[in-house]
Parts: sequence; structure tokens; C-alpha cells
Amino acid sequence: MNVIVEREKGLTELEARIGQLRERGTSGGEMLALEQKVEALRRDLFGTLSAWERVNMARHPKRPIASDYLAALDAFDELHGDRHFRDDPALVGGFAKLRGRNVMVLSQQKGRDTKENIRRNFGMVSPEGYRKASRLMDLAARFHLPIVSFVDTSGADPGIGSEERAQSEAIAGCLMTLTRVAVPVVAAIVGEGGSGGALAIALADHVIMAENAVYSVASPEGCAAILWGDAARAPEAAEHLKLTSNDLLGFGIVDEIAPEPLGGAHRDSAPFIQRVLDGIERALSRLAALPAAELLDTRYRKYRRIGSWRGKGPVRAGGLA
Amino acid sequence: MNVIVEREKGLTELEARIGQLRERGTSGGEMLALEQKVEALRRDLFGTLSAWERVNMARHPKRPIASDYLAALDAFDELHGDRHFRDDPALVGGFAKLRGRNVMVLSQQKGRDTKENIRRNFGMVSPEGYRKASRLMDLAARFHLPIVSFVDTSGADPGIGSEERAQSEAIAGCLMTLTRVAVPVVAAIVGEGGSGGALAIALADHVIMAENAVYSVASPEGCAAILWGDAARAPEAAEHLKLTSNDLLGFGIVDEIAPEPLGGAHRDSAPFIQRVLDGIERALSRLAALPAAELLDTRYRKYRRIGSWRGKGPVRAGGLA
Amino acid sequence: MPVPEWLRKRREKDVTADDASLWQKCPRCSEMLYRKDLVANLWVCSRCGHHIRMHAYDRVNTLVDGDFVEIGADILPGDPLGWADKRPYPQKLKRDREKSKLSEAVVTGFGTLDGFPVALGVMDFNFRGGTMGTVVGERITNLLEEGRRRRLPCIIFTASGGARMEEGMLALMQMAKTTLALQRFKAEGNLYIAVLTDPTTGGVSASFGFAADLILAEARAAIGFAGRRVIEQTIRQKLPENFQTAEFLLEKGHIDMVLDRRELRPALVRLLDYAVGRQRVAPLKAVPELAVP
Amino acid sequence: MPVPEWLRKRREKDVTADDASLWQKCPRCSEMLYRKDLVANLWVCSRCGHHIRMHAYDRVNTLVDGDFVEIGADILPGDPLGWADKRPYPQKLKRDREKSKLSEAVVTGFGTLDGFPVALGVMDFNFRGGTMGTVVGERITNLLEEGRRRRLPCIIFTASGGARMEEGMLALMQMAKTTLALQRFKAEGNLYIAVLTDPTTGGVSASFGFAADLILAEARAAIGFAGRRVIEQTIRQKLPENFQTAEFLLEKGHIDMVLDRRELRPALVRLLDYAVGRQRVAPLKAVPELAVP
Ligand SMILES: [Zn+2]
Ligand SMILES: [Zn+2]
Repeated sequence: MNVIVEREKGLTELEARIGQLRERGTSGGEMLALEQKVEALRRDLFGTLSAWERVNMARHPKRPIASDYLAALDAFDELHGDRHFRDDPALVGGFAKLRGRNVMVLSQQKGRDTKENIRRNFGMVSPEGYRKASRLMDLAARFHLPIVSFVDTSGADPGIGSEERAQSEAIAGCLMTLTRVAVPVVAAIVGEGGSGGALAIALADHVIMAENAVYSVASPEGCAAILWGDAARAPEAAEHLKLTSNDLLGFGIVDEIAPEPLGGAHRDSAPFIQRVLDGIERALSRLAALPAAELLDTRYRKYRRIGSWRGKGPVRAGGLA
Repeated sequence: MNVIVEREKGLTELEARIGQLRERGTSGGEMLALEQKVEALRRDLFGTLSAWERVNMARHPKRPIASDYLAALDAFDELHGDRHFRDDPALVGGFAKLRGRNVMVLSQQKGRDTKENIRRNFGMVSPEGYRKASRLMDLAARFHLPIVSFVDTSGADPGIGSEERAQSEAIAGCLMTLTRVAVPVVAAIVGEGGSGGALAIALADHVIMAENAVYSVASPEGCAAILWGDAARAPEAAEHLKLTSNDLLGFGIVDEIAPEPLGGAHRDSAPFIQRVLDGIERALSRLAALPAAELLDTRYRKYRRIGSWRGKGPVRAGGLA
Repeated sequence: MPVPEWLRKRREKDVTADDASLWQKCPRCSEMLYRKDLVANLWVCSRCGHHIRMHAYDRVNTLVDGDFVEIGADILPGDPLGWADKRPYPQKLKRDREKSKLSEAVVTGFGTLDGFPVALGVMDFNFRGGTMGTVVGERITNLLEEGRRRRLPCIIFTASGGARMEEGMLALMQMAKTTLALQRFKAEGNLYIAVLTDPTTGGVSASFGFAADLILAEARAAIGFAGRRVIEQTIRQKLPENFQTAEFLLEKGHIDMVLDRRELRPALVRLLDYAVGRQRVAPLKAVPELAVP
Repeated sequence: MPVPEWLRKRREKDVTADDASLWQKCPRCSEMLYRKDLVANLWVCSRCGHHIRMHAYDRVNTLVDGDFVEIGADILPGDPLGWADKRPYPQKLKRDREKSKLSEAVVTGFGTLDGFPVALGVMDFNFRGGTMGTVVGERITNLLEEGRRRRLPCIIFTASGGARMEEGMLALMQMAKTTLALQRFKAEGNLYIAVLTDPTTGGVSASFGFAADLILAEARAAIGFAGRRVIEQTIRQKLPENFQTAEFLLEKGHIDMVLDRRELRPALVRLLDYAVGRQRVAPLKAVPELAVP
């Protein structure tokens, strides 16, 4: 059960009724009052969201998924496969044109319906998906193309096959590649940023996070299960985990928030997607000006200072002094 | 049926009889005559060998296999795995000390008995074996260790799984790695050099070939099947294929022949193995003196001239003018 | 499709097969296809979509904007092993030359694709089953060396049964030679695209076939290391229909894209644009004489 | 095993558990083991061969020739998220510190192994399940940076349940930070060996655990990305006994070697010899004071 979907039910009814009235030619004071009522309801429902509500926003079945972003690009040519074992449909990558700029795009791809979700493994990437990503990153670097990633996964695939094919090595490989590629890397956390499986394609020079996306060291359910042996206490865990865009901007872990329309990105997705692309474009313009050595050095220092220890004596490392 | 094994039968009986006589204290003229007879028989049986006979020598069940060479090294520490899918027992690799020199060794490993042969897939390497080889070659280059390979395979594994996991890509990957590594590469063709599956670890600065080893573009059986639809005509095909050490020295494809004892390496294997190691050691000493750029350039030119076209006009490429 | 000057010149001696007859039968669905329609449809059967194997010069002609400057046509095969089974090797070469109207199993040269200058190699299965002997190795190596000198992208269309037996180990060594040339070519940042066409196996597949930056394949092309029959003999059972097809390989992650032949040229142009950018030139009219080493 | 000077100093404040009792029970076969014999046998059960998890300082002590100069001991955890569930995070840290006699989940420093100077990191499962928070990330990063400055090989013994939840995304980012440091370390040709000990999972496994030049594992160690329970919950069935063991991973090609703990040090010395050669120095007596950035 998605708490946002539940909450939307009353609102959707009201919105539908307004639509009907408008079709029937209703206008004037009655209409205005109704619209104000809806607006107030929207603010009431979505004006401030808890961490858990944002988790549900990030998992909303109508939320824009990677393919929606890819469709908004000028062009996209998918490249397949890790060259060794399998083409992982949960990790989509390829050449693209973003506002006229040639880029390499990598994205975690959920499905819109059950069938597609099964094919895409619900956006959970297998080792061969991360290896495809590594390959395409190296290809991008080879031809001086910036890398743009769209992050949306509950986490790396935790299945038997993925363990058998060295999921750890695959993620570590992606991270190693991203530390090496001398081209701009921009990551957009657009939905769920699930732990190491998300970070694997999000170690970036610039990280944009959708307002209602979440990015977390562990899933709230997993966290609650570990701490209290009770996955149902996920809402509580979500608060602890500091996984919202505001939290992470504060920690310096994301660089920019892409504001969402009231009620979430899915309520007016086309302009929101453009806003994310705006952010990516700005970041790419800025980063394109940096010489390769400076780019890599800035990337190093960006992460070097997260939870870093400075000065002498027993200073606390996590304190973010 | 191995024609050499068949031929050895009479000889082995005679040798056994001499042994018995010697034990009984027989000596003098009778003994000398017998020994001369055996020596004449050996020359008669093995003095000159046809291509097909050498194929059978290369496949002789008692012929030294890779593990015999590895056992003759000062030290060997096996390194496993392609990091992704499987450790291929048909391709054994690791750090070694060869006459006091640190090297990376790669070898195709047949088994001595059926059980071991099944485990080793009869020395036929799968994609993950070639990927392990590539990985270890890169590791060798990273730590400035020369690469030494022992080649003994009827060919790359032709099974379904190997096709599914991109055997072509794996072999091409090995070749690409060997064109890149800026450390000396010495290959020893000690048994069967079966086509691309052998070459994958034999693109080298110096190639030593055991006198009775074979190295061929296709197996004689496969060649006969393709040409005449009759694998039984393999002996004939073997002659056509020019797969003996002498042929290949003439073509400039191998650089040195390691002479075998009369009757084949297995008849006195310890000193023969040392002879191969002598050759490797000499080559490593010579190659160690070359600066990296010159080493790579020499490697390039070595292969560049095989079947190359020089001068103007319609000159025939394969003519080796 | 008009016959350009470079091809007409070539056809004075080598008349390609497509001038020969008005109708051609689809080898898959047996439909009789009107030759002119078939050519216009890039030798794709209008009924079943089967991609009929193309003649190397026809392939070149459907790709380049205008002119094509061939190199290596004067590199011709010898008989290094003195091979003679049913027929001496030189006789086989002669017959294939007449049959295929080709001097060897690969055509190499320079042209432009929608304005992008490229080094282009096209193999042809009609000549000795597209096998790689010393001439194929030498021509490919020259193409890569010359492409590297000019800093051009290189596109090679493969079609090959593997290394050529009649040239023995000299043929096998072409895997090493071409890979060395490819390494140097790629090391300097040049783009290399392989287009695998039906069939691509053995020594070509396992050298410059699969060592590409981008690997494309034509729809339904058979691609693998070992030949289908070899595998069936080894495992003693029939292989599934789709085994070793381009589509199978896509699923198994071996190749970047599978394309209908009619989508191939636009895709190549897009890939050139992504990887090397819009450094187009006017369609190649003349290429200065090559200094082949 | 004699207690060296560096360790005795450390033990003045942190008395390790092995001084506490005369006997210890093997957690696998329940054999009562005489503490002194157990220590001499490197905490390997003499009955069943079980590798009992080692204390980080004991591990260091069994590896280095003599002296060990610890760095980063003054980097101590904070409470960046203000985390409090059943107990506030600082209380958990305090309790683990007392229990484990460690200031955090990794010990880092410099010493020599049979004359080879190395940068050495040893994780300890007793402190917050070996989870990586900002301190582990910072200490590992410092070790790699300092090792790089000195051009020394680096050996890290991992033991970790993954990223530390109580430090949230700051913990996860240590995967990025350590990997960046590792990239620079390796890019200059320095050797990095990971030794995976029981258990190694999650964010440590998927960063500096598996990005090593050489990956060794202790016999029977549990190693993976996802935890065993997570997988069982996902697939809703029991996993085979050997799943995610070091031996399983060896067969699957993930790691270079699996070793009995008693063979580990000689193997490391041999590997150092192969990869960096005999550049031994006299056993480290004193290391000049470090300039940690
Ligand atoms: Zn048809
Ligand atoms: Zn026990």
C-alpha cells in the first residue's frame, strides 16, 4: 500500500468532479470556491511531507521512471550488453543527445506495469548490468562524452545469480570506473536511491536530487528489520535514516534539488522532467569548462571531505564540522 | 588409437627384456648386441616422423603436460578466477619463479587421467579461462613481470556454454591484452597448438616449440572433414597443414625449436623440460634488456611481416618473398 | 541505385552478379524477387525480411556518399603452403575470383558516410567463405594503419568462416597481425565499429570481430566462435533454432545493437556523430594516393 | 606469542579479551580450547579447523615483524544524524568500545611483513559488526593516501556487515571516498591486496573489498554482497550450506586464493615478493611521525 496513492484518492475524486463541472460550463463563484478548496486540500495533503511519505512518493506507481527521461531527450541510441554474459534490462544505457549535447546515459529502469517490471527486475540491477555500465562509462571517456545517470532503484539485485556472478565486484568495478573517467559525470536521483546499488552509477561531479526522491544507506524496511526485527516500523526508520533531498543537501551529498510540483512529479511530469534536464544541462556546461585533471581533482575532493577528519586531536569524524 | 603408442609396444617389450637381463647380471657381447638392436629400432621407429606421427606425439598420453612444467619451476602460486563467473581449471595461471626470476605463468592444462581430463575439460579453455588469462596478463604488466605461457590445447572449448558466454570475445580480449602488455612475453608450444584457442595465449615476443609439438590453423580431423567430408583422412590433412616445428620455424612463426629425445619428450622428460626452461630463460634475459617501447615495437613488426605485402604492383601476399 | 564512377570502373573487369539476371529467388522463403526491387530494398526479401548476403562492392556502394577509394586491391594471394588436395589452391582462388568477381575476401578503402570520412572494410562470403588468409590480414592491417595515420574512424563488415585452411598457420597469424594493428589504431583514440554479418565465426570473430568499440550485427546473422556443425558434433544433439543468431547474442550481452539492414546506415551515421562528432567533410571526391608501407 | 612494545602500550588502556580467561569454547564444534594453544594456533580450532574471528590488534600482531605504527587512532566517531532508536548512537559506540577494546571498526598503520614494509588495515567485526561509517572510511582513506605517498603496498583485512546505518548516507559515501583513494593509490602502480575474512558483505565488499589487485580469503569465510538472510527472504527458500563461502567464491572465479589462516602470512610474503620484489628493509623499529592531511 502506497500512502500517497491512498491519500490521492479523495483528491482525485474532487479533481474529476471539477473537470466534469467545467465541461458542463460551470464557472464563476461556485467554480472558484471549488478550485480554492482543491488547492487548499492539495496544500494540506502535500504541503509538508514526512520522510516516509517521500519514500512513498519515490515509489509512486505513476512517478516518472527512467524511460520518461530518456524519451524527453533529443535522441537516444541504446547500447546493449556486458560483452560477456547477458544484457541486463534493469540497466539501460546508450548514446544520447541532451539539449544538443552528445552524452552517454545510464539509467536504472523500473517498469510501468507488472510485466515490464518483471522484465526489468523492478529496476534492481544484476552484476552484468553494472558491468555494462562500466563498459559504457569507459566508452564515454574514450570518446570524451559526459556521463549522465538517472538513478531509480530500491537496490542492487539480491538474488542467488547475482551473488554467483559477483555483485560486489560488479559494483566495486562501477565505482572504480567512475573514479577514473576524465569526463564530467552528472547523476540525477529521480526516484529511489537504494544504497550501494544506486551509488554504483551516482558517484558524480554533480548530483541532482528530485525533491521527493529518497537516497538511503538502507531501505527503511531493511533498517527496521535489522534494528527492531519489524519491517512494519519502516516509517520510523525512514525518519532516522535522513534520506530526503533536504537532509542530503545539508550533508553536502547532493548538490542541487529539483523542486517538484505540489503532490509530486507525476502530477505534472513533463515540465518537471525538463527541470531535471535543465539542471543537468547547467551542470554539464559548467563542468565542460574544467580541464580533465581539475575535474578529477575536484571529484576527489568532493568526496574526500564527506565525513572527513581535519585538524589534530580526537576530533569526531562524522561531525561535519 | 595413438600411432606412437602402438609403435612403442614392440620397443617397450624389448627394453623391458634388456632390463631383466641386466638385473640377472647379463653383460658383455650379448648385452651390447641387444642394446645396439634397440638403438637401431628406436632410430628406425622415430628417426624421421611424418606430420601425422608428430600429431600423435603431441597427443601422447605420457607426454609432459603443463603441470609437469609448473612442477619444474622454483615456485608457483596459482591465482584463480576471472572475477566474474568461474575459475576455469583448463587454464592455470599464477605467479612463479623461473630460475630465480619472478614471472606470470599461463598454461593450458590437460589431465593425466580421465577424471582429471574431465575436470580440466581436456585442456580446452572456456571464455572465463581466457578472461582469467587476460586479467593475469594485465596484472603481470602492472607489476612488470614477464609472461610465460605453456600452450597445449586441441582448441578453445566449442560447447554451448562457451558460445553463450562469448568465446570469440574472450579470445579476442586475450589477443588484445597481449598486444598491449609492455612486458616480455614468451610462449612455449609444448603439445598441441590448436588454432585460435592456442594463439590466444601465444602471441609472444619469442615462441619456442617443442620438436614434436604441433601448431595448426585447424585440427587435422576438422580439416579432413571440411575438405573431404571424412575425418579419417586426418593423416593426409596433417601433411597439408604444415603444422610441424620445422615447417613453422621456416615460416618465421616460431623462433626456436626445443629438440626432443629420440622417441619423444615423454621418454626422458625431466631434461627435456629443463631444455624448454633454458630456452625461456635465454629469451627472457634477452627481452628484459629491451625498453618497453622497443619491446612493443618489435612485437608489432614480428607479426606485421607474416604474410605481408611489400613493394609495388600485384605482389602475392602469402608468398613470403 | 545508380552505379557510381568508382564502381563502374571496377565493373569493367568485375561485373557484379546483380547485373546478371532479372529475378532472384529468396533463399529462405523461395519468393521470386524482382532484381531491381531487391536492390532498392538492399537485398532484403520483401516477403520474409531475409537478409540476403550482399556482394562486398554492393555493400560499399550502399554505404558511401559518392566516391570510394579502394586500397589493397593489388595485394593478391600466393600459395605459401603449396596446397593441393582435390584441386591446387591457386585453382580454387581462380575459380572463386571468377565466381565472386572479387580479388579476395575483403574490400578495403576510404569513403564518406553522410559526410563522415571513414576507413571501410567489407568482407565477402563468396570468396573462399570469407576466410582470412594472408591477403585479408594484410588488407585489414593496411586499412587500420592507414586509418590510424589519417585519424579516421574505421568500420569493418565481417563475414567469415574463420581462418583459411589452405594458408595454414600463416592464416592463423593474421589474427595476431590484425589485432596488433587494431590495438595501435584504438590506442590513439580512434573509433572502431564492427558490423557482424551472416556468417561471422572463427578467427575473424575472435580477433577484429569482437575487439571493437561498438559491435553491431545484422538481423538474423549467424555469429559465433565454433561453427554450428562442430558444436552439434561435440554435444551430439541439435541446437535450438535461434542459437548463435544476432538476436541471441544481443540477449546474451555480446553485442551493442542488432539492426535491420535498412536501418544500418542511419545507425552508423548516428554512432559516428556521437563518438567523433560533426567533423563532416564534403563527400569524398578524390583521395590522395596512399603511401602503403 | 610475546606481546610487543606497540601492543603493550595499547593494552594499557585496551586490554584485549584474550587475557581474560584460560579456556575458550569453539563456536563451531564446542570444543574447549586452552587459550594459550589457541593463540599459538592463530585462533584456529585445533579440533575442527574453524577460524575464530580475530581481534584486530591480535591480527596485526600475528602479521608484523615487530613494531606497528598505528595511524588514525585519534579519528573518532561523531553522531552526525543524531541517531537514537532503542539507545542513542553514542551509547552504542561507547558500549562497543568497551566490549571490543577498539576505538572503531578498523585499525590502520604501518609495519613490515618479513621485511616488506606495508600499509596495513585490519577491520574488526566486534565493533558495530565491522560496519563502515565515517571513521572507517576516513581511516582507510588516510591509510591509502599515506601508503601512496610512501609508495608502499597496502593490505587490508576486511570484516564487515556493510555500511553503518546509524551514520546514514554519510556512511554510504565512504564507499565512494575509499574507492577514489584506492584509484589514486593503484594508478601509481602500488600493489593492493584485500584479505576477506568472515564475514565480508555490503558496502565494504562492494568497494575496497573487491577492487583489489589480489583478493585472498580465509577458509570458510562468508563473503557476498547481500546478506544471507536478505537473500533467503527474497527467494523464500534456504540457501545451500556452501553458498557465499570463500570456497564457493573461488570456484565461481571471484577470488584469487582461499587460505587457511596459518598459511596466510607466508602467502602474503610470497605475493609481496612476486609483485614488488625483494625490496625488504630491516624490521620497522620506528616510523617517522605521519603528516596526515
Ligand atoms: Zn524471403
Ligand atoms: Zn572447533
